[in-house]
Amino acid sequence: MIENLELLIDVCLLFFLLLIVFVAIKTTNLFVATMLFGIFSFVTALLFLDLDAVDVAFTEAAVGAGFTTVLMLSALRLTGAFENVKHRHSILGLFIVVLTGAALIYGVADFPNMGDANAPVHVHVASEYIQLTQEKIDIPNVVTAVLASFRGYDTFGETVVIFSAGVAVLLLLGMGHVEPKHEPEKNLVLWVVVKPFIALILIFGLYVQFHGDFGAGGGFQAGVIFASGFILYSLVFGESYARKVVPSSILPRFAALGVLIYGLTGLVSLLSDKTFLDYSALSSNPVSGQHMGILLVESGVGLAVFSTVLLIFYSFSGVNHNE
Amino acid sequence: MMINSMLSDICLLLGGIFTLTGAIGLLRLPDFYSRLHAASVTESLAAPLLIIGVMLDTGFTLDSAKLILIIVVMVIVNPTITHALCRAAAHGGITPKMQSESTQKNKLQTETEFSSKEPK
Amino acid sequence: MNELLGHVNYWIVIFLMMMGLYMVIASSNLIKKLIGISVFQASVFILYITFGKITEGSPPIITDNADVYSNPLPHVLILTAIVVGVATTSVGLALIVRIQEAYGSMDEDDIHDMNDNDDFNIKSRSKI
Amino acid sequence: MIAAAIVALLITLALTLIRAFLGPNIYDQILAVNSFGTKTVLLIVVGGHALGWFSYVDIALMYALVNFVGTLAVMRFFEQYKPQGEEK
Repeated sequence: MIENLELLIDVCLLFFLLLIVFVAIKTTNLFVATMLFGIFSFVTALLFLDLDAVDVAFTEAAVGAGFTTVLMLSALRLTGAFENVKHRHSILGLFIVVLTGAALIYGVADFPNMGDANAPVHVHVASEYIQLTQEKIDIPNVVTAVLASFRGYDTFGETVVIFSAGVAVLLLLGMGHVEPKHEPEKNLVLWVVVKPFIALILIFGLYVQFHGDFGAGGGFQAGVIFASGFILYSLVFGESYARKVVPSSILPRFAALGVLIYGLTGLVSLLSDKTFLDYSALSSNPVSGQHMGILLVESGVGLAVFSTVLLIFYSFSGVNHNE
Repeated sequence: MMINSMLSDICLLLGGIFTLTGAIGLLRLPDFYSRLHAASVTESLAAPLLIIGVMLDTGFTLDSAKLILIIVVMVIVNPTITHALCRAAAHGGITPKMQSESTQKNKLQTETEFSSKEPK
Repeated sequence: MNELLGHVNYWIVIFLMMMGLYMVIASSNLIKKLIGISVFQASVFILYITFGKITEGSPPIITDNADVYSNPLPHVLILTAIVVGVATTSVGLALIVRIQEAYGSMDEDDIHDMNDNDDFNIKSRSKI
Repeated sequence: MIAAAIVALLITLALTLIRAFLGPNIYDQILAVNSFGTKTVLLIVVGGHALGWFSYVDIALMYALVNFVGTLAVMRFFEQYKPQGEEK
């Protein structure tokens, strides 16, 4: 019964995705295409939840549905053109796409069935990760353990990638300045309603940050949620007020500080004769050392992601980059 | 315990019916403002019913507190969004169907539209 | 029947992927191309997560009342890939904004036309 | 009964999606998109309870908040875009 329901939800959501993308291809209005991409992310996140990937669903909902939509909309405002997009019907393109698709479907025929417990993916390292997490790290969330400890080097690289994306956007667009005509209209109802919600979002962000060891969550998600609290403030009260709350000059420093916290945690273990990012060096008890290391590293990631996301939002909300 | 699960079933059933009604209204009603009404049926009636149905079934845990928080968020957020959207539409020059012409002619118009405009 | 249901996820993911690819090829607007790339990316994410799923398994969070867990490794890879994906998307959007400022258009065909036209080249260079 | 509620929610999602595609003007589409988000939250709560998804309540709460931020962003940028379009 439960498996049938899971499968029903899975297939329905996949068909929704196909429909959404089909309409997004057809539409000539970029605004509509962006909104449809927002729902696309929502449905994808729901699908991840249905496929048992709780943490991924969390990330996709916060990052894909929340931040990407806001980002694309502010880019559309900067470019100022969103209607009557030309669409060319490319026969050659269609031919290539159909050919590639047919080849891929032919290749997929050999794949093991979905949910098969004996598939090659599951017989290798996966069970080791689950066992070692219980033995060496002793936190319930295996994803956080693998992310921050077993594959900590990998995650360090990804944090640096995010940081450099922030730097690249800053180089391309700069912070700009806020033009008065871009300020939002006064809307008393929104002002009153939004204020408590900002507090709620910020507290929820902290909860996600520090609850990541036990349930779904972690630094990546928490950073984006925390930033979306400030983004909400700036959407309702205006960018110039938001820049008074969090000055744009401190954001690059915070982002660098986040990456630095991550790197220094690794350096400490290197100095005490262990390998880079081996957290058991942080305390006399290896298990509590792991706990401490994961906490430090996750806060570094959270800080870096928060400041980079807000930095990118500020860059896209300013105008006049040429001068 | 028995009563709890029965109540939960009733809440879930009612919630399901109201969501469906709201969605059919969203699809079939003739103009933007009436569709706004249909959408708010789901958001302020069906949502609490469904969540209360789930709450009754789980019993009182920490999750119940979060579920109450979700109800509060939804009950505050959705009317706000509806208000802001309605205001934006009014500023954007969307007029309700009934005001545009004389009432009688309009009645006929909407009726014909209802019969001719089948959802695809 | 079992074979069909076991593979339906893969097929739909491939359809999605190809629709994203077609969007990149067929639309000349740069923002729509970027949306196409994101759709392509999302379909790869779904494929990975589908690999990690085990029927009757529970999410990889250790609890007392579960003994089969889904594979945590694809989850870790995709979690970071999503955040990196949004970072690269933002760089792409920033590039599009600059292109729009320099050329006054986000349409690929228009930009090619302008590049072929010498007058514009001189004007735009002096502007930048 | 909970299975019936899930099926009802899935049908609702499909109907809302059709309105989002058809919507004669942009406001209808914004309304449908926001409504879709709300129904997703409901599906997470009901489905999470029925299928035993882990910590579904946290995710549902976050969806509700993200949906709010997203819809506000859509309306804000759409309202501001309009006067520029009329100038042209």
